[in-house]
Amino acid sequence: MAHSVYPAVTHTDPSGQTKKDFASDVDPRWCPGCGDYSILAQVQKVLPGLGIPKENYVFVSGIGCSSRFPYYMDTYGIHSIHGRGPAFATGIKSQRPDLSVWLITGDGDGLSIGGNHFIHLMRRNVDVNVLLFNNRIYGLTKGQYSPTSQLGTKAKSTPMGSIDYPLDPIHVALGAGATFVARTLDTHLKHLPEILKRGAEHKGTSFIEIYQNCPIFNDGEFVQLTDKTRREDTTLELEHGKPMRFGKQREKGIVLDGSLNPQVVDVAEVGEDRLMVFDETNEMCSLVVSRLTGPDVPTPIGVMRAVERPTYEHLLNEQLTTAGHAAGKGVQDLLNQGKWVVT
Amino acid sequence: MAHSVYPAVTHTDPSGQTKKDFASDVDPRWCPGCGDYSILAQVQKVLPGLGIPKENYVFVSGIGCSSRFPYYMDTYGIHSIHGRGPAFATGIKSQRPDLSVWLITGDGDGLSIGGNHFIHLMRRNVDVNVLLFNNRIYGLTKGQYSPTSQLGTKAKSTPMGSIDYPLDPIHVALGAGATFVARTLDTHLKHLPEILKRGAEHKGTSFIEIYQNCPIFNDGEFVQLTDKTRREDTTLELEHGKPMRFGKQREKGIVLDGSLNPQVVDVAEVGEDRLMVFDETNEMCSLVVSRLTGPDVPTPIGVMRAVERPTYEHLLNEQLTTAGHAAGKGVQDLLNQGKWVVT
Amino acid sequence: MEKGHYRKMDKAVQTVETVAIRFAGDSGDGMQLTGTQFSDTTALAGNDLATFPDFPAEIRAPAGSLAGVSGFQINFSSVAVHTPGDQPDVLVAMNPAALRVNLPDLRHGGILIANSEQFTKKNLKRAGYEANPLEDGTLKNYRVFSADITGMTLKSIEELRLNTRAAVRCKNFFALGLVYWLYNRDMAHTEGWINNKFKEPLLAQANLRALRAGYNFGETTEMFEQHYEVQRAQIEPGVYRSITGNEALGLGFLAAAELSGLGLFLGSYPITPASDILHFLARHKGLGVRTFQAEDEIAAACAAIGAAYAGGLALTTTSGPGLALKAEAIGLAHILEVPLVIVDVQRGGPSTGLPTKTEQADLMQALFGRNGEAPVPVVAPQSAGDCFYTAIEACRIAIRYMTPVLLLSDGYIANSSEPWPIPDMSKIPPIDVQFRTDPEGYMPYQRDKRGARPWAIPGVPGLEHRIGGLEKEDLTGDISYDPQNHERMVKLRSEKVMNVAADLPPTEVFGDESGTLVVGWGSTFGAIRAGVQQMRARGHKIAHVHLRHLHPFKRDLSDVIGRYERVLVPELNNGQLVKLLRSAFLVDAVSLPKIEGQPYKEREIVEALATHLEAN
Amino acid sequence: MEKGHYRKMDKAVQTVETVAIRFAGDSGDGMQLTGTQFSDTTALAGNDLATFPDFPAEIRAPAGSLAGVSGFQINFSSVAVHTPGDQPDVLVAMNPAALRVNLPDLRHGGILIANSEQFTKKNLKRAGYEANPLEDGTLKNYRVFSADITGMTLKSIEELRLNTRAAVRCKNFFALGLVYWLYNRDMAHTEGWINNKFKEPLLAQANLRALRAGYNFGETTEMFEQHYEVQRAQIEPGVYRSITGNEALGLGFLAAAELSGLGLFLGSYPITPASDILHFLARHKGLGVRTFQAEDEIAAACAAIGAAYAGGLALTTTSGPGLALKAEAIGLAHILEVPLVIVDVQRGGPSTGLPTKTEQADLMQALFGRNGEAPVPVVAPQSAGDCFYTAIEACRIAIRYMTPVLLLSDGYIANSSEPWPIPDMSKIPPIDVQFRTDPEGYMPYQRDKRGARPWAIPGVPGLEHRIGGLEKEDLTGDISYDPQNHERMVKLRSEKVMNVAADLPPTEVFGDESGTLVVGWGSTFGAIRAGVQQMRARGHKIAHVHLRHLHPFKRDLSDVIGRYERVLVPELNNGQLVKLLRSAFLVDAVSLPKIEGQPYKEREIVEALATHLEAN
Ligand SMILES: Cc1ncc(C[n+]2csc(CCOP(=O)(O)OP(=O)(O)O)c2C)c(N)n1
Ligand SMILES: Cc1ncc(C[n+]2csc(CCOP(=O)(O)OP(=O)(O)O)c2C)c(N)n1
Ligand code: SF4
Ligand code: SF4
Ligand SMILES: [Mg+2]
Ligand SMILES: [Mg+2]
Repeated sequence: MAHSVYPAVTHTDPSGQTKKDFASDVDPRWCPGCGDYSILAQVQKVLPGLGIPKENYVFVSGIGCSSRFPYYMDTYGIHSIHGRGPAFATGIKSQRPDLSVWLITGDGDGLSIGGNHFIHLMRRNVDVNVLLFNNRIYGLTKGQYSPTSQLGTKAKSTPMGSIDYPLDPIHVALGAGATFVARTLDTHLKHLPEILKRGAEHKGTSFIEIYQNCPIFNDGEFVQLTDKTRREDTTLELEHGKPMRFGKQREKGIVLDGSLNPQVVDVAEVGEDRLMVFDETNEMCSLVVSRLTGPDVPTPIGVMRAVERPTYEHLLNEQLTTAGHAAGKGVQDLLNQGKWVVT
Repeated sequence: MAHSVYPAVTHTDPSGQTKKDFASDVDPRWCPGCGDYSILAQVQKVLPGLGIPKENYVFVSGIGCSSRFPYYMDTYGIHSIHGRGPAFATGIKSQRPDLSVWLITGDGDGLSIGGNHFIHLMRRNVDVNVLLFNNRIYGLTKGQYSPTSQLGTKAKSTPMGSIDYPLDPIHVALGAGATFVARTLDTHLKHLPEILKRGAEHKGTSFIEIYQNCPIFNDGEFVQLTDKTRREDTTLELEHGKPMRFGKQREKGIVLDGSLNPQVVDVAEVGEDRLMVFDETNEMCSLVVSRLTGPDVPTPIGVMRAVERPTYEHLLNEQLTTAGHAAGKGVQDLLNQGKWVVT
Repeated sequence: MEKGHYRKMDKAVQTVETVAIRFAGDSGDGMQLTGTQFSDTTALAGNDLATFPDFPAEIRAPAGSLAGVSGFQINFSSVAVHTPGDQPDVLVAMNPAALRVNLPDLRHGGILIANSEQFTKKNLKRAGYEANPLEDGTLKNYRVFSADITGMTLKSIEELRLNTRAAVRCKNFFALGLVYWLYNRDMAHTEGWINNKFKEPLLAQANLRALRAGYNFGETTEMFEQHYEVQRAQIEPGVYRSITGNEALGLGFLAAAELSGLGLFLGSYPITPASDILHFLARHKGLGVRTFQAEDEIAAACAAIGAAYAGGLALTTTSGPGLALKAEAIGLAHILEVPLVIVDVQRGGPSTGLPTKTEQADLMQALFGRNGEAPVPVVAPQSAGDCFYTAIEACRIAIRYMTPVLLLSDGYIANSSEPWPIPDMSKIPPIDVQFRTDPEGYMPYQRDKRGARPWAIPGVPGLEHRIGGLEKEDLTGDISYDPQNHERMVKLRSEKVMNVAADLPPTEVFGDESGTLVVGWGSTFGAIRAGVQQMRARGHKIAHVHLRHLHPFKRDLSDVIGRYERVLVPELNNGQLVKLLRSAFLVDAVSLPKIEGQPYKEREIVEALATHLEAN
Repeated sequence: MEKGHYRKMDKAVQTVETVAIRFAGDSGDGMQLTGTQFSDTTALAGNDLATFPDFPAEIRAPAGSLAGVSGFQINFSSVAVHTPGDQPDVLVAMNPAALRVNLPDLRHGGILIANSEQFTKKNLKRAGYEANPLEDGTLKNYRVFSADITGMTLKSIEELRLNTRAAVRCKNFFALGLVYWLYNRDMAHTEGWINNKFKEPLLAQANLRALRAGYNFGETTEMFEQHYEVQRAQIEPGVYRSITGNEALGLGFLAAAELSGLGLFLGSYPITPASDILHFLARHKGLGVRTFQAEDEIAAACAAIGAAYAGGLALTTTSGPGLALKAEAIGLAHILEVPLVIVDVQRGGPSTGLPTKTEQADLMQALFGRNGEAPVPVVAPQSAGDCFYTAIEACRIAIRYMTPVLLLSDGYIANSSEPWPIPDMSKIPPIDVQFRTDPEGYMPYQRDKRGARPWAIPGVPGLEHRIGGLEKEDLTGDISYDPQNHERMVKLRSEKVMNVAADLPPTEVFGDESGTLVVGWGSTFGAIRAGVQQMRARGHKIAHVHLRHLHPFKRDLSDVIGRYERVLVPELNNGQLVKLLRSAFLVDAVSLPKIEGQPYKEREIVEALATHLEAN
């Protein structure tokens, strides 16, 4: 069964790729100041360095402001339908494991209409890099609350405040058995590209939540985390194998109390030894860290979980190979099964 | 806006209700030996005692063997479409908070096609009692693997074994922020009704996973847990506020090791004091317990999480009341807004 | 706050009958607001009018780009007005892109007011101009009034010391003031609105000053030698308001709830151009409305069905792609036989298509987009104000016949507005609701003479019953695989839907009793009616029938159509109603399609009719 | 293992032309297996034949209940056979419920073989019999052979000491053996099959013994005085196999993959009666097939579109409710213009309907069930074997025209089987695939003379491009809101689909050149053809055209239809194709609907035609 029709191509040399190669000639159409611009720039910066020929990238998205992303990348791409991006990505990667598939989604696209495809992508561990632009609002449809909007959010469809408790995308991803889970910030120009790179290198579904500011409908939602003067006190940069410290002088740390609840402590007081050591391969550790939220604790950013598990397309390919060895010569053999001759 | 058309009814007295009142005159159509029979019997046994007049129960289901359940209950009911049960239940309960709404679903109905509605029901905390009959297979469509089927399951659509890593319904529910999460067994005639009762009493979405045997397409999937001779060694009955012990003589216990991983220990050896104490209101505790799986540890059954949070329909009602006070007299006032007179 | 401080007019005033003005600028320029203010004032002045807001794509385009142009057109007159007007007489272009996009529509000899400040090299390039059209003679066929609107605005509010960004934003009010002067309008309404809207007194001040500065500029500048006046129209005396289609739908459903005594439940998922109905109803929880923003369209429809089963007046609103997703749920509602209204505010398709543009291409989907035999009544409003009555009628049918009903609106009537005589709720017949309460002899699928089954809601003792999507035994509703029963049930359900026609008044025919019949539906009403009037004026024998009921058709429609020699069917699609008419009546009806994401213009209707009528 | 140990025949043998036998019993009784064995043996014996398995509802009903009855009918003959037969000549009823459900169909004077052991009080009651029909004279119009099949089975395998449950399960082979004797069949095929199937030698032994005991019982009992023989049919010499529609579809898609050199991708979600295609293809990963059981139908379709974009031969299979869910994705595939085949194995609707029964009620959904103008080619196979060729043709069209194609099968052809001449792969023309590789002048939406755009797949340097669901600029594929462009694109896409008709051969007409034309589509082929033959034999001027192409129609169809005075359209729905014909050709075509979840019988067709032809 040689599939001989596929074009035999000579791949471009990825070592010479630059950021410019990844910018399409379409002008981005986001509002001035939208966090999406910054994410786009970082992706365009990181991609050339991954050693993958440009023609092997495919960007898939659903519908939303964020989902316009593929148009601005000079790669292959599909701007699909609302919420179904994970399914398109699964089809592409299953059929063509040689491609580097990226999925761009929003908090509405990925967790409202698309929530089911999202969890099934994760559990299957298809090797797709998922960037969820979480602005906690519906941008494209002009300002309704989303599944990640905080309780009480006053938006167009909730003039009296939202009454649905929000989903945390990280909790959902961990609940679905994701093998790579991370969080970063649209304007953290050091952190964002690092995490993108880690995600790209991970074999399996890499889920990256990016807190993204929507200056038009939900301005300042993450300002306490992104504001450079406060950032070090309000966020906790996770480092695998390291005790969990944060603060301008890294003076604060996290310990677990008797009820397994994380507490902020003064490192000088308790000593670094007592701090919780972060282990991205330990599920309990990931779960505990993922629940760090609230005014009194820092918001964790960075890779929250990274473990290896065979990817969906790998297992599929294996089955094709195994079955191929056992199979007959072709369709005619199959047709002939159970035949009889009339003379 | 008096909604005067609604029938003014005199409710039946729930104190006299019996199991028989809840059995419809339709003969159940499940295969001989199906675990669904046992669950049906227990539900019919528990309901009369909940103090709710029979006419106030509504059973909603999707499609699947399990989803035929409502036909066998002499209550109100909708056998709806595949996977969408949570949405019907949400509509009913939002419109009529006075009703006791029960959702019957399967592992395919609830977590394959219906996974998204499932997580959104949980996060909204609509006061619905969800019973997920998990037989780890598609029964009604005659034996395809389901999202909870173990890796490598050979079923009709996976003759070479399934390659999708399964979802754990409990993990998904916790990831969605469920306020009540429990697990029980189809034929555990003491445990099952207790858990049903707890679930019914909980205000908010009560999620109960029931391991259910499908003797036709997946026989014996849970036999190590349900078999009376082994049950006490293979399952761990959770008790709020109690140290976690199990075994025929309750001789074994659970401790957390330094990496937060639960370990089985000999209670006599380590002493009961060192055992992990189960707290259903502590999220970390619920998460840790939910990850107890594998051949070396017992499978937890019982209530894994139970916390209070205002229900969706309660908050909705509050908004209606608040707005009602501020509102005008009726639609005519609204129509008149911005009016001018032409003479 | 001070009012009315603008200069006395002393220039000549010329009276004109009908004027169409288009305000056009960048998405950020506030053109929708400007247009709405002008409309309201015009309505108060007693003109008949129609408006058409034309949004850019959902997402914000770069400032100054062609894609970012937002327009608002108003057509006002001292005689009756049917459409927002074909070719504007006045174009206000706040930047080069707005000029480029809209100039082709401006009538030759029309007035162009341009904000010269925006005609910079950069902006010209963005709009694709090589040279400045204000200077290179391109505009010789128009009356061009080019002025530094930005500069004059800033000047007028200098003393308030606003930051520049805020100050520049006042320029739309300058432009509005200028146009008010041009059409001799009283500004009191807008002044009142500004005072109300801007809580910050400084901002209110600034906008008021800009408004008046614009007005005064008109009065003093030498550019304009005269201004114009449109006399009051002969409008039926009464109480009016301005209304858009989406508002009218929202109000219609609130009215239906009040008329029926039921609690309104809306399950919806945001989608352009339907979202505003959700926004509107969410603001009226005080009237007992429960709005539920679902996780997707499927859940929205299913929740509504749940609410209907539980005794609510259940509604789900969406646009084309969302309707596709609700197909399975609507099929269930059909076989369950529960009352449910589904609103589809149609937009340009297929797929995501042209989300902010209008189209009528979901008709076949509405009729046939479900598995199996699952007919439902389909109705369509013909104007913004008509949405109110159509909403009530849809609810009435749903309840009376225990059936889902599809209401097809579209992006054009959803957003366009018109002066609308406010209905008197006490004159609208109540919607009769009969919940079953008697357990004696109760059978869930026993039908009344119309074919409707009883509505028995949870909570009533003795009526406990189960319903579902499997075929049901006649009367009892038990599951049945019996072949004859299935055929009977399919036919009973279908006949019940056909019975809706029994309640309907005869078809209204406008125009001649023979000759050519133009059949339309939905939002094309105004353009077709005006076009047919023009053709009659030219001496053609021609008539217009506009269908509000797409399924079932009115019973006399066959006879009506039979009276004409020729049937022409203008639609904003590739020919859908025409298929239904051909199939139902074996008439060689001819399609006049327009598939541009834009409403039909009167002129286009006239031209399309003329090709057929004047060629032979 | 021993073979052929059954007694020599010495009773009289009577030759008959055509026989229909129905095996009926409880779901657990193995009737499908029994029927399939009889069919295979009959095919090997050289008869023409057709079969029809009639499953109970998906879920297992209580043993002995009416709902649990499972049937399998085979019609075999020494002349050509078109359908599984109207009225069985022989009914094998393994229990009272099977008798009650199937007796109404048994021809008067037909043979009834009943397992008397099952006619207990309890079972009779479950089946709704007050008295034992074997004894109370009810069956006087039939030739009743009542025997204790269970008891004789147990007796025959006594010495093997199986547990009772396993032993009782052999009784279907006893019945099969008896029927083999009755029709003088060679049992070698079934014996071979048993030896192969039962890995456990004891079970194989038991079933073999039961089979032979049944045969011997026929030979020895006094009940039967004679047995029958159906001569070989005049079958075209060649290599044959037995095939069901679902198998043929699976094989057809495998063949299309081989003929095109593409890798096959199937995205599917289980649903009756389509699941077997997924099961079949999942077993052939060795041929490079990637099957993906998605989380739902939407994901299944979307994954297939992704695979198509990536260069796979993409397929998604479902049944009615699943097609409704795929609507939005199909609309996207239409506007993207990617090749995709969607299979809908129709079942009884609406909603969940009658999931195991057959119907043709998704035709309108297939044509129109999407938002906006989104036409796609629609094809339908006319028999089990024809599914193979239709699958290949659907793939060919999808690739040649870069379009989604809808293939409408149904529950009847999906499961029924027929002897089928095995195609020679080397004689089927290859499917030409041209992937774009040259970046020079590449434009994603530039069309070839057929209107198809180039297929440019990821991985090829220089062809990087983005596609999506928003309206596209002609040629470039960039997003465009331009009104004229939208109209052009809608028309280009629609014309491209219409162009499919250019490749099609002329319509085949069976029968007379004028008079009455019967137009059908899909699985009703056999019944209609037979019915029309009978009407011709009665002297009517009548012809039959069976449509494989539902959209676009063949170009000569208008002329063909124009030649006839009367057009009749039998369909398993409430009249769908008839609407399309009326609309397209303004012909007063009359619908002959059957909506019972059952295929048309020859007799019913004849009766329906007769009402129209013999009344006038
Ligand atoms: C089937 C369907 N339903 C609804 C919509 C309308 N819609 C487009 S984007 C969107 C939500 C966007 O929110 P999010 O995913 O958070 O993206 P953002 O715009 O915030 O980046 C919605 C509801 C649609 N296009 N298709
Ligand atoms: C839209 C739709 N897709 C598919 C089906 C077919 N279907 C019915 S039930 C089912 C899965 C049942 O599995 P599960 O939910 O685990 O229930 P069980 O039968 O095992 O109790 C499927 C795929 C359907 N009825 N509707
Ligand atoms: S609406 Fe918000 S998210 Fe969308 S482009 Fe504008 S700023 Fe960005
Ligand atoms: S198939 Fe399995 S789950 Fe379904 S009724 Fe039978 S035993 Fe129960
Ligand atoms: Mg968002
Ligand atoms: Mg299951």
